Amino acid sequence: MSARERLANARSGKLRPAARQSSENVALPIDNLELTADLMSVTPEKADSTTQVAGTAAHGRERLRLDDVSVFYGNTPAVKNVSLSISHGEVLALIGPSGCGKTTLLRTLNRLTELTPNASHSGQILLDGDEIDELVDTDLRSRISMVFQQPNPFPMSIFDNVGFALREQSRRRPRRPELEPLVNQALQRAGLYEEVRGDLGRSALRLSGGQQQRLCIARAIAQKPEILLMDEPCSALDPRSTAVIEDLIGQLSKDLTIVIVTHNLQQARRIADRVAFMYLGDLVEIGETEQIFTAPREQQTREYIAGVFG
Amino acid sequence: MRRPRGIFVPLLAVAALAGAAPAAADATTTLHLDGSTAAFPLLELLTAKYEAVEHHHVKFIVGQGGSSVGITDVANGTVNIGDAAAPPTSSNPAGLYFYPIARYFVDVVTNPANPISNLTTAQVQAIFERKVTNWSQVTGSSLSTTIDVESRTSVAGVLTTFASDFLLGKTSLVWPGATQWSSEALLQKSVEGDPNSIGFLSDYNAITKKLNDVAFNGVAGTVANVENGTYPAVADFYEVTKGPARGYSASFIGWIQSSKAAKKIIETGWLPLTSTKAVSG
Amino acid sequence: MASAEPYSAPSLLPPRRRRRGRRSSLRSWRLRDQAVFVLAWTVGIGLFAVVAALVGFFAVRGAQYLRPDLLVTHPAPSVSQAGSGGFLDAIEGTVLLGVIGLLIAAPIGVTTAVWVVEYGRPRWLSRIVESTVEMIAGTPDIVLAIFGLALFELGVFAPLSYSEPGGAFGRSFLTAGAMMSLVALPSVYVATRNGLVATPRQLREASYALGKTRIATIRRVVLPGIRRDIATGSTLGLGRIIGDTAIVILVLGATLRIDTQSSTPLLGLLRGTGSTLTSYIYGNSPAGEGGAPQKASAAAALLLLIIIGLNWGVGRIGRIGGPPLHEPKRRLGA
Amino acid sequence: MLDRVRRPWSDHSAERLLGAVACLLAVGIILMIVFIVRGAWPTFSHEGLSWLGSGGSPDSQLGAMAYTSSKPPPSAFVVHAWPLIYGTILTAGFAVLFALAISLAASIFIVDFAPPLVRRTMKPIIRLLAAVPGVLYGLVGILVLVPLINKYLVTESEQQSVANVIQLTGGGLGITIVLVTLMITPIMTALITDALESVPRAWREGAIALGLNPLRATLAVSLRAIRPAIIAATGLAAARAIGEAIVVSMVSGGNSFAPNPADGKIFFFEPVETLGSEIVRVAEDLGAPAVHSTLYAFAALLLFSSFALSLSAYLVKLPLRRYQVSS
Repeated sequence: MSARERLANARSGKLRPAARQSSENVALPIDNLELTADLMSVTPEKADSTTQVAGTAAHGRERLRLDDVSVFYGNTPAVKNVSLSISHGEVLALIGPSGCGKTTLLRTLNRLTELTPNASHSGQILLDGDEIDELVDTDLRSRISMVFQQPNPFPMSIFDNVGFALREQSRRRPRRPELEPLVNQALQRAGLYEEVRGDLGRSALRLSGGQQQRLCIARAIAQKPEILLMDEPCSALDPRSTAVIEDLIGQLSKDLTIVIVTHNLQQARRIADRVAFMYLGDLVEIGETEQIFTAPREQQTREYIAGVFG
Repeated sequence: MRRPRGIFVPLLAVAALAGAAPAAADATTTLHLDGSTAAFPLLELLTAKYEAVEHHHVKFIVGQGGSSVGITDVANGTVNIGDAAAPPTSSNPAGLYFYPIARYFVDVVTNPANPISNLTTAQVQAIFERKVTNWSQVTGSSLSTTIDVESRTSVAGVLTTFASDFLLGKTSLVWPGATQWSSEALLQKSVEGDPNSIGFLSDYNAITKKLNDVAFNGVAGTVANVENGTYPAVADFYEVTKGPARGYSASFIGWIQSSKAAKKIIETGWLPLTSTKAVSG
Repeated sequence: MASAEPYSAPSLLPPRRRRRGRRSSLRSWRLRDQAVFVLAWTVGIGLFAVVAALVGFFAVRGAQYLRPDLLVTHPAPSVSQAGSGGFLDAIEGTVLLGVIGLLIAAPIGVTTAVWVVEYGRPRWLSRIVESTVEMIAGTPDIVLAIFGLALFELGVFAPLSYSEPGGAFGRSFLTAGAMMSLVALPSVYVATRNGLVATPRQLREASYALGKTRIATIRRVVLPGIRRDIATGSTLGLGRIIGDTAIVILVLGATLRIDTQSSTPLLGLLRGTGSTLTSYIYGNSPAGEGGAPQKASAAAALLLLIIIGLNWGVGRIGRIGGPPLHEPKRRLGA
Repeated sequence: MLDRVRRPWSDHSAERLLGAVACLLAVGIILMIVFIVRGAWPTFSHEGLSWLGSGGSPDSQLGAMAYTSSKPPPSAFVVHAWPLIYGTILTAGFAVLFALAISLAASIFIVDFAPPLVRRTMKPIIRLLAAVPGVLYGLVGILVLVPLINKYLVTESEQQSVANVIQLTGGGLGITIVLVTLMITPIMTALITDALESVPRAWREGAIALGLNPLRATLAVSLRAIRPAIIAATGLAAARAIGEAIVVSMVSGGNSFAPNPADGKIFFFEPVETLGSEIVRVAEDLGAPAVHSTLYAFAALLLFSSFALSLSAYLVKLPLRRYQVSS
């Protein structure tokens, strides 16, 4: 069973409500965790009330919507007037040659670009209809979590890594017994549990590259985000680890919206529901994966896919 | 390949300094002195004058390592003359000759805010032995605060001199809880900044600073009273040589003890000698 | 439909007012975090205040008492402050001692760093050498001074100062400089080592590929590439030499003037004694016999000025010449 | 190329020569130990280790020594240095504790919060503070701070309450701690800032991407990662703190008293001396053989303590190099 087929299964209506429910049932035993409240407050009506824009997928309700978004470093635009919309439970791949603004766009979605002193953006980014600039940054980022290109486990134990966000975000530091089930669950979802369960106290830096990246995924999903951003998560990994992670993405998309930046066209084709092609900061084309790869509308997309440039 | 130029700039500086260094005339003898910091200002004046008198045929190097260092150095033979602010003690190496060169005397001082004019022997002893702790117990003081006793580290020459006539000659009588300063100036600063304090300074330091000089048993600490022998607590500065002074050292010491020029310098802050008898340690 | 606008308006400009996204409020933080946050800002401002007070204090004193003629006048023995001259000799002594200390410390520091980083075999020995530098860095200067005095009074070292039949005087620019080199050495070593570690491997490999030996590569390629690090470390070391008091008083003799030892121009000076700005300040402040507190304040202002200048220099060194070989990582604590 | 003409320096001999220079340092350290221990030997041989104990005032004991003969009997070497050792631990301990808190806060401020302009000014300022000669602090201390403390902080009733034991004149434990803290804080701040800056960006960014506020990200990840560097900086600063002599001798109150914590607030106004400051204060009497030996024993104790501190600092930060974090 290919990742693609698994993905199709995962999307076939039946599974999703169950998955959704499961994520709500695991109420965090942590008081005062804003995250829990946010999860509960998401109302489908609100999302449905927004109008459809170009590039909306047929399935799922709209979660994230970009209207005319441009991102600048100083006066130089890195992303130009991008509008698109991302629906619940889909995997959207951003492809394009180096320096086309994919990563910048991704980092804008959870406001990580704010860490760059001279970065700014215009246009609107709405998460379930709320302008993300109006949301508290820490809340936003725990709802829209991120996995980076280079695995970046913290210099601490595996357990502490996965429990990190849960532990550090709440105002009261949860105890280990409270965290344990959540950490184990996250490790299971990230497919790492079997490999490390004997020794969660081991330093995360001792893991292999592929394991480290899965640990980072476990860390990112431990706090039950709604959207997962992945910035070329496999580019630093060998093919075997890449395959494992691609499988994992398929599994995760059951109850997560995933936006993934990738350099690897075949990877995008394997795992994505929809693909957006960016070039020099412009969103050239967005569409269903098969359509982009088999019948691209734009000349540039066709040439990029054919390997004329890139 | 160009070398890092920055590192070689210092070399140039050395060369420049070497050139600027005073080129000594030929046939010069150098006398090395080291020792008492208290005597240092006087020795600097005397040596400078002597160099001029001798038309720069004698040159001096005067260090200020402290009395004991000077004595050790002269005993080891690493300097020609040691400077000491106190007479020889039993801890000094044998075979040293102490030549007195000038006298100084010690004043008891208080802060100007506590203008006591006179203290008796009994009062000074009571204060420095901590038998009284409050100024209200001291007649002549309008304060009613705790007394701060400012003393010196144990073998300061000035402390020895102070104790000789105020404390039955025993420095050990000073209350151990007193503040023990390692220099006259630190003590002077402390008395200057603290209205409740009492201390003692060599007159050279006491007169130049704005402190209250206390008379002792009705006798004020003045040069006149020292000259007429009514004021106690007078002591000598010494030049120390290994064995009897010889050669250039002898002529220098002789010049200090007898010449008018030296006497003139001594009178700017100290007292000329009454006796030039050497003491051997 | 699926196509976005492929070619946007020709002149796309950033928003005029940068939007600041909503941040988590301080109140939502843990109590401890709130405290740390407040502390961080307080300390940041507090440090400014301390420096401002210190510089201000000595600037006022300097403006009151620092006169240009003090810089070019020899100190003179005098009972009165007015007659005590300037501190030319102290300035010369500071410069001379700094230069001697650095001339000893820089080659040894650089050599040691090169050996530890580039060779470092056997490993235990290089560990010992490294920890030795750490120990030197932590040794109190008063202990160094006492050691210097005990060492250089040995007859063997007589040529460094001068000797009488009983032994060596032990106090001279050379002996004090030797002790001062220990004060500066850790700075030079650390800066050089950091530079060496940061030098990219490709650079060395390129040189090996041209048939150069390892030592030739180090001398002709690596060391020139990190000369800025060496210069920075040396300047920091110089700052530490200039600021030291204990060694000057015990091992340089702290004589009022520079006293040359013989008529031989350079050697006589190096074997002679003298003072530096720090010992001048110490000697004329209450801690010494306090001859001339106003002159001490003036010298203190000058010393602070020199230290500020050196720091400014350290900042500049990194920017001289072309682009650096490795990412210019400006370390504070070299 | 002129190099070609000269016989190339062989790698082997170069390695040996460089190694020899490097080992020279180790030899120097051994020499230092030998000389200082040799000077201290009479005290060790006559007193054993009992001179580390308590009993009486070191000031008086050293004073008595100065009057013993030039060939002192073993009984002349009696000293009980505990008040000085206690004073050293007390001042250095408090100073390191305060300096640690301040330098952590300052480093976090500089690296993570200060606006770029402020950050650019802060760094030279820290370096400047680290380079300020101690004697300048001492000068400000004795001229300005000690009289202020005496005037405004020490009350008459407090002075009277201990009048038979010790006198409070402004100088003492408190001001000493403040000045020593001031002297070691910049060094620690510089080292910790370096370490903090070399923490991989990915760690902090990763933590922020998980929804932590910037301060929490620093505390939870960066500070944790540089813990060894913090310990090492603390060790080095502690070595400096125990050895600080001149400044302490100027403001510490001029009496080798052992401050009593039970005295409450007065504790910080009670005079104190450290091993280093006592050396400075008594250095004038170095000529008396018993004093000479005792001061060398103090120096030996200082030397070994500072070695132990800097050595453990070195060992603690060794593993750090694995992460390429500054050492």
